[in-house]
Amino acid sequence: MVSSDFMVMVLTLKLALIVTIILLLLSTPIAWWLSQTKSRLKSPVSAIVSLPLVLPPTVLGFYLLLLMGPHGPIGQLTDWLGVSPLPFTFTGIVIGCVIHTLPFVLQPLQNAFEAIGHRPLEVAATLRMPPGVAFFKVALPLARPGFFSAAILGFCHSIGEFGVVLMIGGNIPGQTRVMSVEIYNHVEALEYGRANQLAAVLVGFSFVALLLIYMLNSRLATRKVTL
Amino acid sequence: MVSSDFMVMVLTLKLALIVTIILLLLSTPIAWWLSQTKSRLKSPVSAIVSLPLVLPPTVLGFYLLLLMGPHGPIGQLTDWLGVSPLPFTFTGIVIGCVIHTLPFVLQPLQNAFEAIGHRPLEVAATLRMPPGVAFFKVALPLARPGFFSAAILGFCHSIGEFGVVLMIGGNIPGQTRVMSVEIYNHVEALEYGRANQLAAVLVGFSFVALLLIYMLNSRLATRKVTL
Amino acid sequence: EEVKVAVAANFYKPLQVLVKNYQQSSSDQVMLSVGSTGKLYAQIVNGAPFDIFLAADQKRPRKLVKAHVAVAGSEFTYAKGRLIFWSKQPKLIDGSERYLKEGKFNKLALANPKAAPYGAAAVATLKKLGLYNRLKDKFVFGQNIGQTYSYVSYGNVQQGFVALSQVYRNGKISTGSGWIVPNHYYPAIRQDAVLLSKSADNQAAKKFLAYLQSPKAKQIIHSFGYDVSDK
Amino acid sequence: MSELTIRFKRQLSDFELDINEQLPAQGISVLFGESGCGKTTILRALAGLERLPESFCQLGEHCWQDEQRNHFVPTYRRPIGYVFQEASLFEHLNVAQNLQFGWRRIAPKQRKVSMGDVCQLLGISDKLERRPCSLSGGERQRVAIARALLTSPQLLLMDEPLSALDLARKREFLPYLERLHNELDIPIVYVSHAPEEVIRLADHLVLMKQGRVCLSGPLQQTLLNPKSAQLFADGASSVINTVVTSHLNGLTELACGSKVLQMSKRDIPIGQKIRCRIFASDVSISLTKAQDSSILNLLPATVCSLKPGVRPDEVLVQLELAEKTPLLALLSRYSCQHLKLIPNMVVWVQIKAVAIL
Amino acid sequence: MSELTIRFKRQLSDFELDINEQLPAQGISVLFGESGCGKTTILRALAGLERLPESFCQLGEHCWQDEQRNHFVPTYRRPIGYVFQEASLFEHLNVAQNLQFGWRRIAPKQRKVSMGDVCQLLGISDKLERRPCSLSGGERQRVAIARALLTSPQLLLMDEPLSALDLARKREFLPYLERLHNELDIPIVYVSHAPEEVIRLADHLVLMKQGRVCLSGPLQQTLLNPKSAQLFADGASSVINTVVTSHLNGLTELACGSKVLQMSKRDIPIGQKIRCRIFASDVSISLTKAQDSSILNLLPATVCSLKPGVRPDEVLVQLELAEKTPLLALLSRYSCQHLKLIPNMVVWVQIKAVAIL
Ligand SMILES: Nc1ncnc2c1ncn2[C@@H]1O[C@H](COP(=O)(O)OP(=O)(O)OP(=O)(O)O)[C@@H](O)[C@H]1O
Ligand SMILES: Nc1ncnc2c1ncn2[C@@H]1O[C@H](COP(=O)(O)OP(=O)(O)OP(=O)(O)O)[C@@H](O)[C@H]1O
Ligand code: MOO
Ligand SMILES: [Mg+2]
Ligand SMILES: [Mg+2]
Repeated sequence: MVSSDFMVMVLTLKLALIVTIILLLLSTPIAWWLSQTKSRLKSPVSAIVSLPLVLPPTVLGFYLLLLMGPHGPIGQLTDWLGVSPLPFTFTGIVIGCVIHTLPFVLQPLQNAFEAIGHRPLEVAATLRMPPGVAFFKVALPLARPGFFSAAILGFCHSIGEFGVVLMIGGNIPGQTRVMSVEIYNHVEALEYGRANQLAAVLVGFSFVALLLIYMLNSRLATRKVTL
Repeated sequence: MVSSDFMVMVLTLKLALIVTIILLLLSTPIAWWLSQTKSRLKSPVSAIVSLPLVLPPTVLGFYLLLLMGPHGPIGQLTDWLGVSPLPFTFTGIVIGCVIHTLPFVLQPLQNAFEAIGHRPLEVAATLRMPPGVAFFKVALPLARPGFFSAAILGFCHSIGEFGVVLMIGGNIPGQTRVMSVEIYNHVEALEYGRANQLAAVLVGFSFVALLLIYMLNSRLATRKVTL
Repeated sequence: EEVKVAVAANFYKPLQVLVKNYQQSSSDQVMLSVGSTGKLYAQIVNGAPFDIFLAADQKRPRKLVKAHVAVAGSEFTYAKGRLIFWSKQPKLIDGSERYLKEGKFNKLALANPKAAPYGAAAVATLKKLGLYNRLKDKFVFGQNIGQTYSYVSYGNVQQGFVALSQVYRNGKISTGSGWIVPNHYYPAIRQDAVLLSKSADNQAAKKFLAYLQSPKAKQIIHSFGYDVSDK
Repeated sequence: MSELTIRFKRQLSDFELDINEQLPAQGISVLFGESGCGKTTILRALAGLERLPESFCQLGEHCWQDEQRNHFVPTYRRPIGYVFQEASLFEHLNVAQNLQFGWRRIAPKQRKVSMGDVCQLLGISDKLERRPCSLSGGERQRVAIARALLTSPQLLLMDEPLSALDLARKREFLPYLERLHNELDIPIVYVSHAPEEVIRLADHLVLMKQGRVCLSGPLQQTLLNPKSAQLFADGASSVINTVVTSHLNGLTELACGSKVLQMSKRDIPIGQKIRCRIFASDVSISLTKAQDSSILNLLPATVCSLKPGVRPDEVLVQLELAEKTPLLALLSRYSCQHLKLIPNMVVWVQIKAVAIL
Repeated sequence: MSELTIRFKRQLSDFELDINEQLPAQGISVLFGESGCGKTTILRALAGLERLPESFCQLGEHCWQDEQRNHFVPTYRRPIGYVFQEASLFEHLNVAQNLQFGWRRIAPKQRKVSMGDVCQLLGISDKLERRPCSLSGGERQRVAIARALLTSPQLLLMDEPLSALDLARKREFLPYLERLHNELDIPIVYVSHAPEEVIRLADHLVLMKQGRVCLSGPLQQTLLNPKSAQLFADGASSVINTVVTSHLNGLTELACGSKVLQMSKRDIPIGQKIRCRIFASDVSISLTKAQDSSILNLLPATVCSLKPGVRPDEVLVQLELAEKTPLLALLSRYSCQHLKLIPNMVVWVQIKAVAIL
């Protein structure tokens, strides 16, 4: 493996980590709201947040490019704010990944929150805990399996994210060239040997990481039997 | 919209439906086993079934192509069986999609099964129900929210699937040219207008479909409060 | 009868026009599958059901012949690609390399040189001009030439190297402004077509290949800015 | 005296809940009624877990709900403790953490209940490290009670808290609950269907039927009402408040006005007030003072009235001991006729069993 | 007579469960013991929900578990009914579907219990369409009981099934349970901590403490053991089996051998066997036959022995009515000395209250 490969790997991990963290932070309130609300908006909002999925990633990337480009609304906003434009930056691919991966993180969280039911929160309220605090002390810990799934799905999906990153990232070494793009480059250049190598590293590393996480999780898991 | 667009849409829906159904059938026993087992294999198996995610779809598609191609083991198997080779057929993209989408269907199911706990199954056993039947009569209905999520994620992901389909499908009209590929074609042909149109149709249609499904689901959902 | 053609991204648009023209005199169905040269190559090696491969280079058709996947001797250069340094903005580039040399811009789009021959040509041009090291930090890569074009055409990158065929209609640059890079700045982009072995006896495919070499076809190809001279 | 005023209305599946009551904000008010009559619903409304329309709820000066003013204090702002009908422990926390959950949120100065005391009393001191899923049914319930007590509430709401507890534990716990309300003056609203608990604990009794209150008032008065005997299903009884006056010859003497009741010696300090329950069926009447009997308590009393009992051949005799202390006796019609009882007759009552509550 | 043999061993958090018992596979065996002593664990092991090591379990001819032979019949193959301590209804089914769940799996010919009867008895006939989440606590428990009964089990396991039921409902249900076991001959293993239920139901009583059996045997014998009084915590009592002989003058007469007990009239057909419980504290002793007393039951008896009661100043007198029917009386030491009671003395016992069980 070449040192540039190493850089690519670091960048990939950084991307996946940041995206996962942002997504967990972002999805948690949305999932919570969706799980608790009786508003009529629930179904439309659920449908909207699932939408990033149905657009093929390259197409999604293409539209994000339009939106964030100099003539797009986001582009004009960043321009007005004096910020450098988002496409072809690390920030840009983070945003793209976040949007595309959102449903995978949101759904398990929402399911987990819904599975808790109302009782534990009622109990917390009778113990003087304001809903805001109860959310952190009760809902979050009880939804742990959901967070676990959400994080795994989000992380893996970000590592494997390709279309969106390729489209709005522009394949710039050290900034937006992540492993998926690099492997693809090798394939296109008929460098199958290096592609294989890199893919093997990716799969091997991910397997070990996932294995450790799953083992840790099954340690933490509490028994569900009650007498 | 042109009549070829219509054909593409039908093919896309067919792909997504078939993949979703196969995945639900395939993931259910795996998810069930994972949720119930105390075997040491649990963590490794969990890690393996999450792996399809970390490979970028085109790369995954590339390797599937190698495997299923005339020189790959699966290709030789199909050859030996006298079956026509899988790549560049509808069956081929179904297989690719199934593999790539598996984790998104499996995880919500597994979470849902785990959330049920042992009690309902114990009750079923005391009511003379063999575990096999109890699985259908108790575990499945109680895991409904998980199935719902799994189906949504699986369906949407199949509709948006692009890299794998393009790689092992080969963009063949009427057989493997689904909407995501067709939009890509338009973009490559610099026909941005038609790409926009098709993307709008995809998003609009998906939104309506998702909205209906979510509304239906919230109707069915039972209240979780117990007195 | 049916002819299945795998075509490199840069030639997709011209080929669509060619097919229309071809079908005025033939009842054969011509089906197009577009992709980058590298991907199409991989698919063909693994049994893709194409009859004809229109690549963006010579390397890959030759490898196919060597591997007996393509019919030996069937390859020919259907077009020589030309490179343009282009911007969507009118009058930005004055038809010479001056603007490029000044380098007063943040980003420069080009196709991935490893995967796309047009990217390799762009790199060669910059090296020839001695600008490569100065500009290389400003590169933004499109995966193929189609993607590179979309970067520039939507203004995400103000200027870049694209295929002339993408911006050239009827003998002139149709929108924006650009500098058509002289042929000797980069190794020729010889785009070869080849008949695949499985379809060695497919008459319709052979007919279509013949059509591609006809004067009418050459005229259309030329109108997209390709060089069709026999050298 | 401050009061707990509640007005709740709600359409339930089979009937309408419609309550309009004033309960003393002192002592223990027991909601008693058959399964499904709406007790839990009231408790939930009181806690603010359910916001019923057109409702009103006020404790002392503090109005918690007034839908006319669209005023509603959310549960977590109400200084209540709630013991749910099904012990609802946090499964992700161990026992100690469950206990600390509410306790931590109370400023140390406002804590009236100590962690150590409560744990010992409820027998969970050695289970602090355990996870709820490894506790038995009764253990879970005890942890839930302790957890509610540890928030030092100003109003304690308990939904059949003792139904999973064994008798010994119950007997230990009830005095503690009484002390809690005697010493800390915490009013308690208590849901129960165990008459024993009601009699023992209730200062105020609310009898419910199908979503409505059919009898409500201080315990002693309520018990004299024949309706209550019917509802109780374990027979009429009277409650007498007494004071321990001496321990002599292995006997404990209780003064009830000028009259004295005796019972075998108990460990109760002299001077302590205790409440006795006397089942009507434990009271017998004779015309002359019996001799040579092991029955300790032979007191003169005056017959006030004779009413038919619940069963056709029984008579409920209302008597008056000295100082207008009411006493009920349940006799068979046969005995009644045999003794020729009529109002204002002076008789001897034999009280076989005095239950200390 | 066939038997239920159980040998269970399990290390629990605070002690070891170690049971080796033979219960009659007939009638009702009650497991009684304080919270956390291992009752639920035994029931679960019996049902096969938990597979304990080194264990053995056999009902009649059918061996369900024998770890030495590595033999284990899974729960769903054991013809049992189980009522869990916490009503565990299927939340995805309505009440009717919950009831049909097990019922459907029983061949119509083998059904011994009718859907209509059970629903009416448990007062859930009008709730069949409801979802479990809209039921009150007691209603849920009643559905769970009905569901277990409807599998027409050959062994019924009940874990504190009545603790959420009100007294009236309990009173209605207990006779049904008795009939069930009388008529259908279904043996029942019943976990309880309510002495009332124990006395009423138990044919065989198993007293447990800290994972071990400390007393086990037929109810009457077990009750005479002073240990049981202590465990019961609500005082010693004796149980007498009687037959209804007549209804006269508003009185019901019960024959107990040659002796007759009277009580105010009840609706029980003549000839029916009923079981009466007489608390030791409800029995008083006099040396002469009292006159003019409203106490109906005055019987001659012989003093057998005098033992100290639980409290220091009480004496537990064991008496014998005719035909060796044992009877306990609890007197204060003072009365005992006053009456100069000694063994073999013949006295008059006054029985104030006879509880029909
Ligand atoms: N999974 C477990 N791990 C360790 N100890 C346990 C576990 N389950 C139960 N115990 C302990 O075993 C003892 C017996 O529990 P069990 O549930 O059998 O009690 P029980 O007699 O049914 O009590 P209750 O009347 O309160 O329901 C309890 O002390 C309990 O804490
Ligand atoms: N969500 C609901 N929808 C409709 N009816 C309900 C709902 N919740 C409860 N009920 C009904 O309201 C009545 C009162 O319920 P509640 O829980 O207050 O009874 P309870 O007095 O606490 O009974 P228990 O002693 O059995 O716990 C019951 O008949 C119950 O079936
Ligand atoms: O047409 Mo290409 O293969 O993207 O340069
Ligand atoms: Mg209730
Ligand atoms: Mg238990």
